[in-house]
Amino acid sequence: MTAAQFAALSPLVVLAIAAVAAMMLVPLARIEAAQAAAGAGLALAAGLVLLRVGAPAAPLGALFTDDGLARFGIAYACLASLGALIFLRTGVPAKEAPALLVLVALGAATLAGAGHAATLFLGIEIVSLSLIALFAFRLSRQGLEAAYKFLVMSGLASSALLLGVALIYAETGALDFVGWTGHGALAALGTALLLAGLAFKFSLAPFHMWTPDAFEASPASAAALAGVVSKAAVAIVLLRLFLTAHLPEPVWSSGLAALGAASVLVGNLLALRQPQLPRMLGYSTIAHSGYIALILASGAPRAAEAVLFYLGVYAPAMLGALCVSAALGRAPTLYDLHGLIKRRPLEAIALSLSLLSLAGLPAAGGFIGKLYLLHVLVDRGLWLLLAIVVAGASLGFFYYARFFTAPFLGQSHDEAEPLPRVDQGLLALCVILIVLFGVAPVVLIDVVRLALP
Amino acid sequence: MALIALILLPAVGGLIAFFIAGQGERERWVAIATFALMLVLLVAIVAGAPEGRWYAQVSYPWVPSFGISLDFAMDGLSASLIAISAGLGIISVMASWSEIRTQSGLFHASLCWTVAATIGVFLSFDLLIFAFFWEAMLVPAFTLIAVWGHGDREGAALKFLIFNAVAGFGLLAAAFALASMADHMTFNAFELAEMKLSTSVQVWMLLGFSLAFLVKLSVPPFHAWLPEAHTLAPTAGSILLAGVLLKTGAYGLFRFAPMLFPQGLAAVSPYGIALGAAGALYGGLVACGQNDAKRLVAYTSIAHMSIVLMGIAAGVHYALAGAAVEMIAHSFSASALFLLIGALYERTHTRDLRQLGGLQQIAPRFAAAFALFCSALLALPGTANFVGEALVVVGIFQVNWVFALLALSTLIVSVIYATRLLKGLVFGQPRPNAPLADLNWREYWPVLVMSLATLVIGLYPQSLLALLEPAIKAALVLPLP
Amino acid sequence: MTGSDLIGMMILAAGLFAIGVFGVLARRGIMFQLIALEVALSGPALGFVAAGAYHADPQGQGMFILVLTLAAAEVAVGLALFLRIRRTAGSDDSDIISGMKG
Amino acid sequence: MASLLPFVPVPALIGFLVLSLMPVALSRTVVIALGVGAAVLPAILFAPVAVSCLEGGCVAGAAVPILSIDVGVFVAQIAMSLDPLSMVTGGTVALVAALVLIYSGAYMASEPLPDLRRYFALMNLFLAGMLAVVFAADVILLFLGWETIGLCSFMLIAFYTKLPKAVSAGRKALITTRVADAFLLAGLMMLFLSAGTTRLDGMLAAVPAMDPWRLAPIAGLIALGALGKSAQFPFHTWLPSAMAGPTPVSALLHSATMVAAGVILLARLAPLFAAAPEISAMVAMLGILTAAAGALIALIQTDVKKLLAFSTMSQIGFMVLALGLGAPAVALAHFAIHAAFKSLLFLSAGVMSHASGGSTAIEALRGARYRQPWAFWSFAIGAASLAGLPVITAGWYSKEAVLAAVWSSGPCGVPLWLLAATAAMLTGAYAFRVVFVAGSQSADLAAPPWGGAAVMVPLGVLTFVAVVGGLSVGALIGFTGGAPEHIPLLPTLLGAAAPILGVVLARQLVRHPRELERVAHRLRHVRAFRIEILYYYYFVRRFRTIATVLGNADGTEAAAQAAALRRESIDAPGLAADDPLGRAFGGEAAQPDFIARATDGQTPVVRLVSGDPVGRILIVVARVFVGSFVARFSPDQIDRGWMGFAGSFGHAWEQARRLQTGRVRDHSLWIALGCAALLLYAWGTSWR
Repeated sequence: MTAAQFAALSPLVVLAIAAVAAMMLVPLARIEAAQAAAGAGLALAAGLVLLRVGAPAAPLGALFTDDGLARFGIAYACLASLGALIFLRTGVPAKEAPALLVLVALGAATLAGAGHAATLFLGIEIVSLSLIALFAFRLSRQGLEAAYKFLVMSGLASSALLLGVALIYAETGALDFVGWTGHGALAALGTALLLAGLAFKFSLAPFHMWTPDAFEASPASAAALAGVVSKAAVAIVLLRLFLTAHLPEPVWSSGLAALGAASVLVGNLLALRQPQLPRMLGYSTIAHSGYIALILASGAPRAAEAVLFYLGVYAPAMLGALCVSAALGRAPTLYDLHGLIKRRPLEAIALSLSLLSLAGLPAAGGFIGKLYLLHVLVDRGLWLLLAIVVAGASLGFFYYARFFTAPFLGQSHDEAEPLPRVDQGLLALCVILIVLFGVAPVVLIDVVRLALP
Repeated sequence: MALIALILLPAVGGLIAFFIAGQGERERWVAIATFALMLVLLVAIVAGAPEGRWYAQVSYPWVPSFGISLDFAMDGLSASLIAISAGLGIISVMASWSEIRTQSGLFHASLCWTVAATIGVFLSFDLLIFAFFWEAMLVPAFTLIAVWGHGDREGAALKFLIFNAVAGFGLLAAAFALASMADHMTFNAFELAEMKLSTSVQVWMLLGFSLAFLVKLSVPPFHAWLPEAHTLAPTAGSILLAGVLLKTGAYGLFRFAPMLFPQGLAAVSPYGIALGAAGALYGGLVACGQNDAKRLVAYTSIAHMSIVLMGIAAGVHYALAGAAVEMIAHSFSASALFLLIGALYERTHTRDLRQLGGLQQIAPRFAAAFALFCSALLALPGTANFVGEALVVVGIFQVNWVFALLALSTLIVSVIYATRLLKGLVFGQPRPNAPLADLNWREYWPVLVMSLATLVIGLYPQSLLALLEPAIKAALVLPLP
Repeated sequence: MTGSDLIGMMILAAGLFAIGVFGVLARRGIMFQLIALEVALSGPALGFVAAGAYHADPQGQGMFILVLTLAAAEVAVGLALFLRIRRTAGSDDSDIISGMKG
Repeated sequence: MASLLPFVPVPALIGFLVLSLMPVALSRTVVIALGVGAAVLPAILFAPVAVSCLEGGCVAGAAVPILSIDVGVFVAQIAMSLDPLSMVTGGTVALVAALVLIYSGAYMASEPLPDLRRYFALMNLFLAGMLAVVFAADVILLFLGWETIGLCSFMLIAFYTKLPKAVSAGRKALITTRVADAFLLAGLMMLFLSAGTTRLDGMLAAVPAMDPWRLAPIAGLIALGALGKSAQFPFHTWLPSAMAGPTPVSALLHSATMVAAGVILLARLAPLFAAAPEISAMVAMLGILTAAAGALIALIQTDVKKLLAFSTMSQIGFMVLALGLGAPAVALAHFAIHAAFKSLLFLSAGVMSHASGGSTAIEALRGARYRQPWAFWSFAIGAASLAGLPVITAGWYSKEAVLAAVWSSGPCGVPLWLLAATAAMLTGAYAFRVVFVAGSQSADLAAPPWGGAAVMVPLGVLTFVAVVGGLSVGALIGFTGGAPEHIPLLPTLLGAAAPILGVVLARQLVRHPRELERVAHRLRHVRAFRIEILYYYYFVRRFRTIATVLGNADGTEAAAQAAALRRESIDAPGLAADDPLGRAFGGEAAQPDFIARATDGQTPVVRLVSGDPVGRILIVVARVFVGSFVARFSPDQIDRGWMGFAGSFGHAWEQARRLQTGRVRDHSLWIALGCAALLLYAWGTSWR
């Protein structure tokens, strides 16, 4: 274990220790101590990764690759999980939430660096199991229902993924991504199943059924983890497969294109008249996964940069929206949002800006994200997909408009207690990030350029 | 640098108005000061302008990897449109002095931000920045309608937002397709203009671009958002919508269609003229059947904007000059009518032509103002509208006299709805024991300024035509004179 | 281990996977659905062993063990959920717990 | 003094600006003084210009440029023409306008101050516009003036804004003339495009070079435009209802000057029409048709102003006939003389009706000879001049010139002459019918003597012109470039006999009114007329409902409400109100006789014929077009289309939402289907 190898793995080690510490602290001390330990662990891991930016890649064998993409993935997972930790409501009997949250971050970090089937499967299972526990975290009827459904469906998806990997393994004789080059029938079938398994985690249609229930029933931070952290990790795995593995081209690109197009249409259509904010956000994550899948499916030279940029812009918007949703109580509807600007100006502006960014309107990061998406599609001349994206964005524009205009209209109704200081800090950070990426996208583009080879 | 200041000034003005919105009229005066300052800055730029077409030009790289740069330029056409936007800004603040009571800080901020975004549209020559301001213009305009409108204002505002934003996505996609066809990716309109594209590609690109412009120009069948948006918006909202926002569609078509796709426009020109003529006739006929005064004026805007489309699609020099003059004339006549109907609504709380009437006896100033602007509606010679429409019709006579006769028929339909409006409001018996205060100073002076402008341009169009000449020459497509 | 044997084993693995999926779809009992999940997961496990044997590569068996352990972990969480759902929903029928629609 | 010409209309324009825009309040006398002064000043300014022109200063085609507008591609030059034609017409307009304004100073004195101020402002604006039309040497100034007088006529007809009938009459006038203006604009534009310049003389110079197939549409369109303004046949419906305006307005606008604007334009563009013979023939036909029809309808009018309106229409028919036959000078001469005696008739009729309580029915004028001797005798002399009694009246000389032109205008001259002569005879008849009624005895003689210098002076001057003016007809024709026709003795004698015959016929009609009633009664039972009534009754009733529905676009319940309103015979607002037929079909309380209810008690023949049947049919046809066509547009179908399209997404969401059943097994089914689809696709592609 040379010093470089240890430094490369140190973020994962730190996360593991933090998870164990958070679990140990629960019976011994109050919940806040566990939350602090989790936060410290996440922050330390993120710090360690950021220190190694630009350092040469340490040779870690096939299981884990330590390149720029992995570092971007780990840093992204840690920071997003830290954000989710902030608006984690801890007033519930079960106190293991912070520990589970760190475990999800750990799983996402392993996925980010995964270069071998084993680490891929390990990472997916860690994320899935922790998410199941987090969905059932409130022990409410709906929470248990969402957790159970997620369990059954992720079990099926994982077995499909494994069968796919087994078939590719049978064809190519290799389990690490680099070795996966084969054009036989087995490889094609294996790729299809692999794609199905990953598409489930990525909540692409028709594997998207779990997302709306998870967003509605589970606490907002669990939804944030599922919607942002795990989605980003899977996106990075897809990107790595796209960059390194040479799986049969037709299955891979047109499969992803079909799934992406389906999820853009389904996600936007089903969110059209949703009265509830979290459920609407659930459907919009499906749509955004669709957009990212389309970027990957296009296979344009700048697709990788586009994916990372889109993820970078997507995180603050989704975290901001979910934090406001958490602040407004169990499952806020359009009715609760009326007149929010008068009672809670910061939440109203944060929610509106996040939804503006998700909708892709100018003056918000999402606009440049959509820019990349259009550029990639136009570059490869995929006119049909372009039409679908424009149609999806237009549909999407309707339901986002309903929600981001609600706070300014009508009279406010109830008096909810003010948001704790740290949550307001997070919202302010999200607002600043959204506007920064909207007005000066060069900042994020350079970060993304750094991460890519 | 002055051009960027021209955009930032209303933006910052809006912010100041938003934050100092307390009791009293502070934020109203801030808004008026902002618009006045803009006019002064504009005059300074035009006065100090070097020889040649462009009064000022500036370019800053924004996202070099995509070839997006903030390049703004101002010539005669954009200068006059910006002057109108600032002027209408002042007039809308004065018009809503007593009408807007709740959240007046946010109201004046949205006014300033709408004007800021439209000026961004009038100045930007980078297609993406153009699309950026095109979409940014919608959000403050939306709040103007949604928060301070009447009746089902949310529905109308949402309809406005969705129509224009979806068209905006079309514009974005078309801009992208065009930019990526250049060898090194760039959005600069001048560089893209040099690109030699085949006619069929140009036609497709033109359709992508003109979708957004036609929706904003509200030419039937894309006009469905305009009647509700104009009728249910507050007075200031209607003035800005009619006077400024409609012009961005016309400006976009006038500037970019001939510059980027000359052959495409020539190929599509007959269909454009036909669409314009049909739209003008449709708008006029529907206006004849309306009973709500504001809705009637909204449909007349649709008819006038279709005439502008005809002018631009014809592509000959007369028609383009006519289209440009008609754009500016319509700003004056539509805004003045909305101001007057809004003032009438404030006093009588009804816009129904069957209940109003008899202004002749009780409010002579109202009657005189309505008479002048109704005659502008029916394009009476001596008003700027006639100069615009006559030049467009002469231009179209050169291209195809069948369409010209169709265009003339809109002149006849315009008489019917103009006299209907006049009969409903000015003539007839006033309602018994309903005292009506005549125009106060806040409403009298803007109407006077606008009527003077209409008459001056009407009687001596030379003043405006000289200003617009370079922009018209640049937009010439067909080899005809 | 010839190519045709490999194909045969792979077909068997796929068969097991199919049975597992069908089990989840056909039966409404939560306990039975968990059992079906186990059968579904055993399919790929067999596939890994067969592929490893065909390529004479120990990694196959390594993956087999990994699959088994994680399947066990999953079932453990599943059973815990099963107990909790039976107490709150009062029945072990998976169709009853479908509160969230649309 | 030619440079003075552009300043002639300026005082009238200043009068308008001061009276309408000056925010300061003016007293009654100041308003009247300002209004009348601003109208008289142009006549005074015009005198020196006319004198210099008479000394040979003006030759055809001379022009005084005012300003030029550079429209990028070419320079448009606005100028006023200084040729005999504009001298004659300008002089007439200025003189008649000055006199009518002086008269209205007294006539309108009883109006409230704001209305009075508006009246004088609009009359001055009209005078400025009319002078612009008359003097214009280029198309832009011509059309500017043309539309201004159109707008002023709308505003002045609707001067009594409280009367819905006046407002709708004004509106009808504006819409009809506006339709004609559109044709005129089209014609002028095509002429401009082919000639390349906006100057009239430049255009006329380019006419010979143009090929005939392009020239015909241009001439046709311009002719239609001009005839519309002059209330000739297809566009004549607005003139009778335009009598709803005050009498001085009818005197100045709708008899002397505005309606003749079309004639002046056709005279100025005479070379263009000379080059298009078939269009001139059409114009001539329309002219003679209007002349004859107008005279016939005027014969049975019961209202003196309507009678004079139809008489104006028929006299202008004569002028148009002369123009069509290629004798512009004769037409202009007739215009000048006609302006004088027709305004005299209107003004004196105004005085007589003013004395008899303001009603303009002919019966009310009975006995005016003893109440208002001065007004009655001026009316009689005007009527004589209108009828064209030989030698002693000016009307005879100008009408004789027209008949001579008709007689010697080529092959079909003689039949045309016969028709024109009968029209002249009928003119004599209707003119003198009023004179005899007004001259007969009547009971109440105690009307207050009304008038004063402001009334007497104009009447005196006009009477003088109406009698002595004849001598100048020959000079006028020569001056404006026409050659006096020498026709054989017989047609001149017959021409002279026609008006005398008309007077005898008028005597008969007045002495035995009952014959007319008896003839009418016998006709009533004739099957032909009965169907007419049924068709008319049904036809109009159905479209009144459409008109009320159109009036309020909110659909059915508004129509029902409007119908209910009408049942209590309150006038439903919207288009239904401005029905020129009056509320004949208001459906008052029980009317015993079915036909009587249909025709408001008067005998059908008189009722039908007296109301200018052609006009009514045109109105109903227009109503049908507007009603059925526009009604289809009012709820804006495209807007409904878009809302339907948006609604469809709502339904799509409804269906898609049902897929999300919430049961684990259904969700897992979707996963299985997804895997199956991907596998199938992969297996398919792996074959390649």
